[in-house]
Amino acid sequence: MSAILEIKNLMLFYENAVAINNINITVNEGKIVGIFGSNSAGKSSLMLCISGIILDVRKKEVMKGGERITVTGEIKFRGENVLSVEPSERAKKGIILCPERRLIFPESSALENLRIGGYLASKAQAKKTLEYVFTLFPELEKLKRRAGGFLSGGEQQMLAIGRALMAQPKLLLLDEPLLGLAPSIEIRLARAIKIINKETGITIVVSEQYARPILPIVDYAYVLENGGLVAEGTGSELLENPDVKEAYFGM
Amino acid sequence: MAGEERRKERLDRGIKARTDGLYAIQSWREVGYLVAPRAGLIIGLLILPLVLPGLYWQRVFALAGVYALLALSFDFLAERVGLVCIGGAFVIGVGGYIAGGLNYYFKLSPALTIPIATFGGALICTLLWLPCLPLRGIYFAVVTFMFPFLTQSIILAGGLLGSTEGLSPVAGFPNIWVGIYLIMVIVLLSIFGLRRLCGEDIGIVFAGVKDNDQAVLASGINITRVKVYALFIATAMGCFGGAFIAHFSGFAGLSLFAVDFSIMPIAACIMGGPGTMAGPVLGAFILAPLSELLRGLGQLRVVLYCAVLVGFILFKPEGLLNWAARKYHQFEHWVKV
Amino acid sequence: MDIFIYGIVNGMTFALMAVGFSFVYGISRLPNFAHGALYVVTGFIAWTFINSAGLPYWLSIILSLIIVSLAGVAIYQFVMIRVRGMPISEIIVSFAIALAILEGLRLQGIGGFKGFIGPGYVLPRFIDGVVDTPWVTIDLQRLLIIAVGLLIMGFMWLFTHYHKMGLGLRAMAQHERAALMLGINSDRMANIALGIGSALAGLAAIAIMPLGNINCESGYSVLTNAIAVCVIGGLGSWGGTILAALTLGLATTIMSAIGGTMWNNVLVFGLIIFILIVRPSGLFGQQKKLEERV
Amino acid sequence: MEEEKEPIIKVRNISKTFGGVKALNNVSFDLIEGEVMGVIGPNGSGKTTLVNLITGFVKPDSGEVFFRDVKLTGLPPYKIADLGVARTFQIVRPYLSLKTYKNLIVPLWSPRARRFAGSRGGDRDAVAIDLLEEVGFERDAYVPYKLASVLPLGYLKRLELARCLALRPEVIICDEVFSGLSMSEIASMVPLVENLRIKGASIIMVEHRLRELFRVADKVIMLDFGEKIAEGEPEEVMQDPRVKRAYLGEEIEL
Repeated sequence: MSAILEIKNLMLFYENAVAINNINITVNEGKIVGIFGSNSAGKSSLMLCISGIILDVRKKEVMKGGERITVTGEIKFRGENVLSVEPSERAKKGIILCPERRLIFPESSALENLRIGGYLASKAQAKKTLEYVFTLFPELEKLKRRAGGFLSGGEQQMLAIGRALMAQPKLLLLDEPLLGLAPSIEIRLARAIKIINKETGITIVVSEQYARPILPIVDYAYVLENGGLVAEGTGSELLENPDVKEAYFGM
Repeated sequence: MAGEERRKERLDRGIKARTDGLYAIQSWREVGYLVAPRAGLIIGLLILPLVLPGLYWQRVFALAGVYALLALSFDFLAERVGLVCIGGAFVIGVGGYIAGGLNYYFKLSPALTIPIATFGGALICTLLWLPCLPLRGIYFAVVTFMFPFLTQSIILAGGLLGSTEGLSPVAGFPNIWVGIYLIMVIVLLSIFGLRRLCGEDIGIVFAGVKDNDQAVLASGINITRVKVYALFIATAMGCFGGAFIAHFSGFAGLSLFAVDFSIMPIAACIMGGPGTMAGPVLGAFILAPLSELLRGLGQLRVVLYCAVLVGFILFKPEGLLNWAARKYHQFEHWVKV
Repeated sequence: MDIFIYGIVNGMTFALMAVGFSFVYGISRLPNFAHGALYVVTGFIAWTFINSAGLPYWLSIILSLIIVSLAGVAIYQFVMIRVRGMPISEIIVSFAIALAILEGLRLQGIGGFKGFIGPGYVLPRFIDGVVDTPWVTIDLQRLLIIAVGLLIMGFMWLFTHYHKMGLGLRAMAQHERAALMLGINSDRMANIALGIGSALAGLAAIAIMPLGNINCESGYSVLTNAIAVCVIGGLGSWGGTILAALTLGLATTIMSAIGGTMWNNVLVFGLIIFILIVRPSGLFGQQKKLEERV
Repeated sequence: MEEEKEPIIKVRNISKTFGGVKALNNVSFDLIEGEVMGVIGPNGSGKTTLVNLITGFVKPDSGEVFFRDVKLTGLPPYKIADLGVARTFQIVRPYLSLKTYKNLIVPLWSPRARRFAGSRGGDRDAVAIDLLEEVGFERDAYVPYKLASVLPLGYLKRLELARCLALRPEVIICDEVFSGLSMSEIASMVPLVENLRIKGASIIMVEHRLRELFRVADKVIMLDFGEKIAEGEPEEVMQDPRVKRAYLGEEIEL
């Protein structure tokens, strides 16, 4: 099957420090790809580059006279290099990022969060996806009226994923969805991600630090260390690799 | 691969071994390298009044000193403590009226009224602004901006302090040199005093309040009390400026509440270089003479300040001083990726 | 009894002044000090169209509204866009723009532009004539203000809660980067927000200015009143804005009947500070409770 | 516990609702002096609200909290911290613009730290460096001089702990100190908590990672949807069926 996303020698500099060092990643259509790595391995920076938010970060840094951010290399989305395309344009093309720490809208109600997610979708699409989200996460339907700020960690994460789905993604980027959640919710969300991929065929890239609950649902995975790729392979291949197993899977 | 991609890289010039603030000096040349900019500032400020032609420019110079004090106090509050206070005119007014009032009604000499006005005025301003301290961002700015208009209308409505025509004559300084050098010394003292203060532990607490006040709260420190200290220091400098103007111009009237005193210091601070103490002073000594040249245009002066302000915030947010310091310490060259 | 009626009318004038500012700051979190300035600018432009250019009343109003909303868009596109992230700079820049416009208009005959000082310049009324109700005689213009006020409020409520643009604005206000991730182009949104906000300021000017003359002081007082209404009513809640406007209107009418108009400003001020200390997020705002929760 | 030790923190049926949500419902428990008590529970069970209530960041709707028969409810956060009840934040709150050791100057400047400083009060920088070593910064010497904004999460969590220690607290409340850390970072944090205990501080630990918590905690209480549904020794609480269902979902992981 064709590769929906190809990243060729991507480099990212914060002033003189290298955040991402010559990364090459390919993601095939309809697959779930995992990106594992410890805290400052560059996972979030990579997600920011793919989604284009890094351009917004750079714009703000330039205005503040802060550090100089430089991004070089190539990010091909369905054959088109989107390295310098505005984040909101990339979202129109179907690259939707579900950010680290969820960043849901605290003052809007859960329903309004979802309707904001459907900003790009047509009325029919929005209606259909909304029903799908409520079947996927029944709790959200009960919490419709409640303001986003009052939801618990797990509920906010479900809302964030639901909101991302409402934007009709073709490539869904999940940045550390299971951060700081209780074990039971980790399992529940991992299963939900698998269901989304199976039922809607959306390609999903999940970045996670503590990889154990995500590993079973991933088709292919990359391991990042200090901005560089140190290992890649299918879930089972990575399990054999001894040092990767200890560092990321906490066996 | 697309054409050879190049990146601008900043490398240190001059002293090699240097971490922010701590300089490993190996030779006299480097000592000179470091001292030169600071000495230049001090000597420059002290010599300039002697060089200035004619009485008119010396008065302009003294006024610039007052603006420098105001710019310094705005920079200290905004960049170090996180309080955007656009009420320069109010502080000047309070200081000026106290000094003028004491002198006019009780015939106290400037040597007495200025200290009283400085600390008394600072006390009054801090107490009046105390209830506004918990306000956030734009609300604090708006409230402080409106205070001068408020007191102006109270004075006019109540007919207090010789309402419209103000109080005059107010005793001046023995001679002009005393006035000029008084303000110069105070400005210099303030620059190095504030810089020293911000290095001290209390300065770190100020930075903490600006950075993340919840964390300061959790460390057992009463934030409002810390903000009161900062406000007292800043308003003391402002009130001194007001008292100085009252005595220097021999008149304490509603002109003390002019909008210039609110907007000019901010323009000077942004132009000179927010965050550094010397930057706003530099800005004030550039803008004040410039605005005197445009005295004839009346209100256009305010428009000028606003234009300078907007221009610098948009195109050179770090300000002249930071830009010059950076050029002085570093040089940039293109490097291949 | 007529104090009550005048209080309501005064309340609606406050509401009209505040709706533009509340839309820009309340919904989209863009501090727009220049609101008062745009209000005054509309007055001048409309006056020049009617008197100097001799255009018919309708045409000049529409033209001046268009010009003002373009000015609002220009303010964002060329100035505010560069200081988006930094709160301190944002406040200073919009404050500087407001001052530049207001002080600029005070000039006496500089170059071709004739300054408008003095009472002679009055905008013609939208409708002349008076209707006397059983209690008090009210001129039609004031009734018009109430009608326009309610109309705008209703339109704004629908717009922000149901129209896609309204959702985009609410998203951009709460978390600009999260909105960007969902395909909402925040800069275009902000342009639209400022454009509409400025047009509302203009509309307020067209309706309210005929009651008095065109002067610069009204720029500052409109700004203070608008901020007072937003602060007391709570950010982003239309119900709060109307209620706050009415209470302020009543309070100032009673105040001016007793103490004299001089003390109005002091009263408006006292209310702002009092409300902010007692309920920092205003009567209907939720920010405080949310802050506690997070 | 030979003789009955005096409870240092008494929480008496506190409850709090946020916008129609019952965050805490009539919760009571005691923390005995010198004891480490774990607070566990799924997301949204009110753990962080409990911490905010004890430390005064949030006012309860009803109920009271006592610290050695001093009523804490109603006091502002800085007064409670001044009494000796210090807390870390679930989402770390360092002063990003300051260097790491300068971050500790703020708590060392507080009235409480000054009372305890005594002779060495003058040189706060030295005290700050010692505190950093106490929480395990000593391995690489140049870290204290780096800006807080470049520190990885593991170090920032330790900085939070150091911020509490600067006040020489009698009670430390850790709000999910282990969450978001890698395995190796957690392994190195556990001894820190242990030697805090040895030094006699009483600790309330709100946590998800049960395995590490049970190695440290003497007593555990379990919150679910704002109510206390279990209390006792760690092993005892784990057997309680309600805890298993509410907390671990279907499969039992432990």
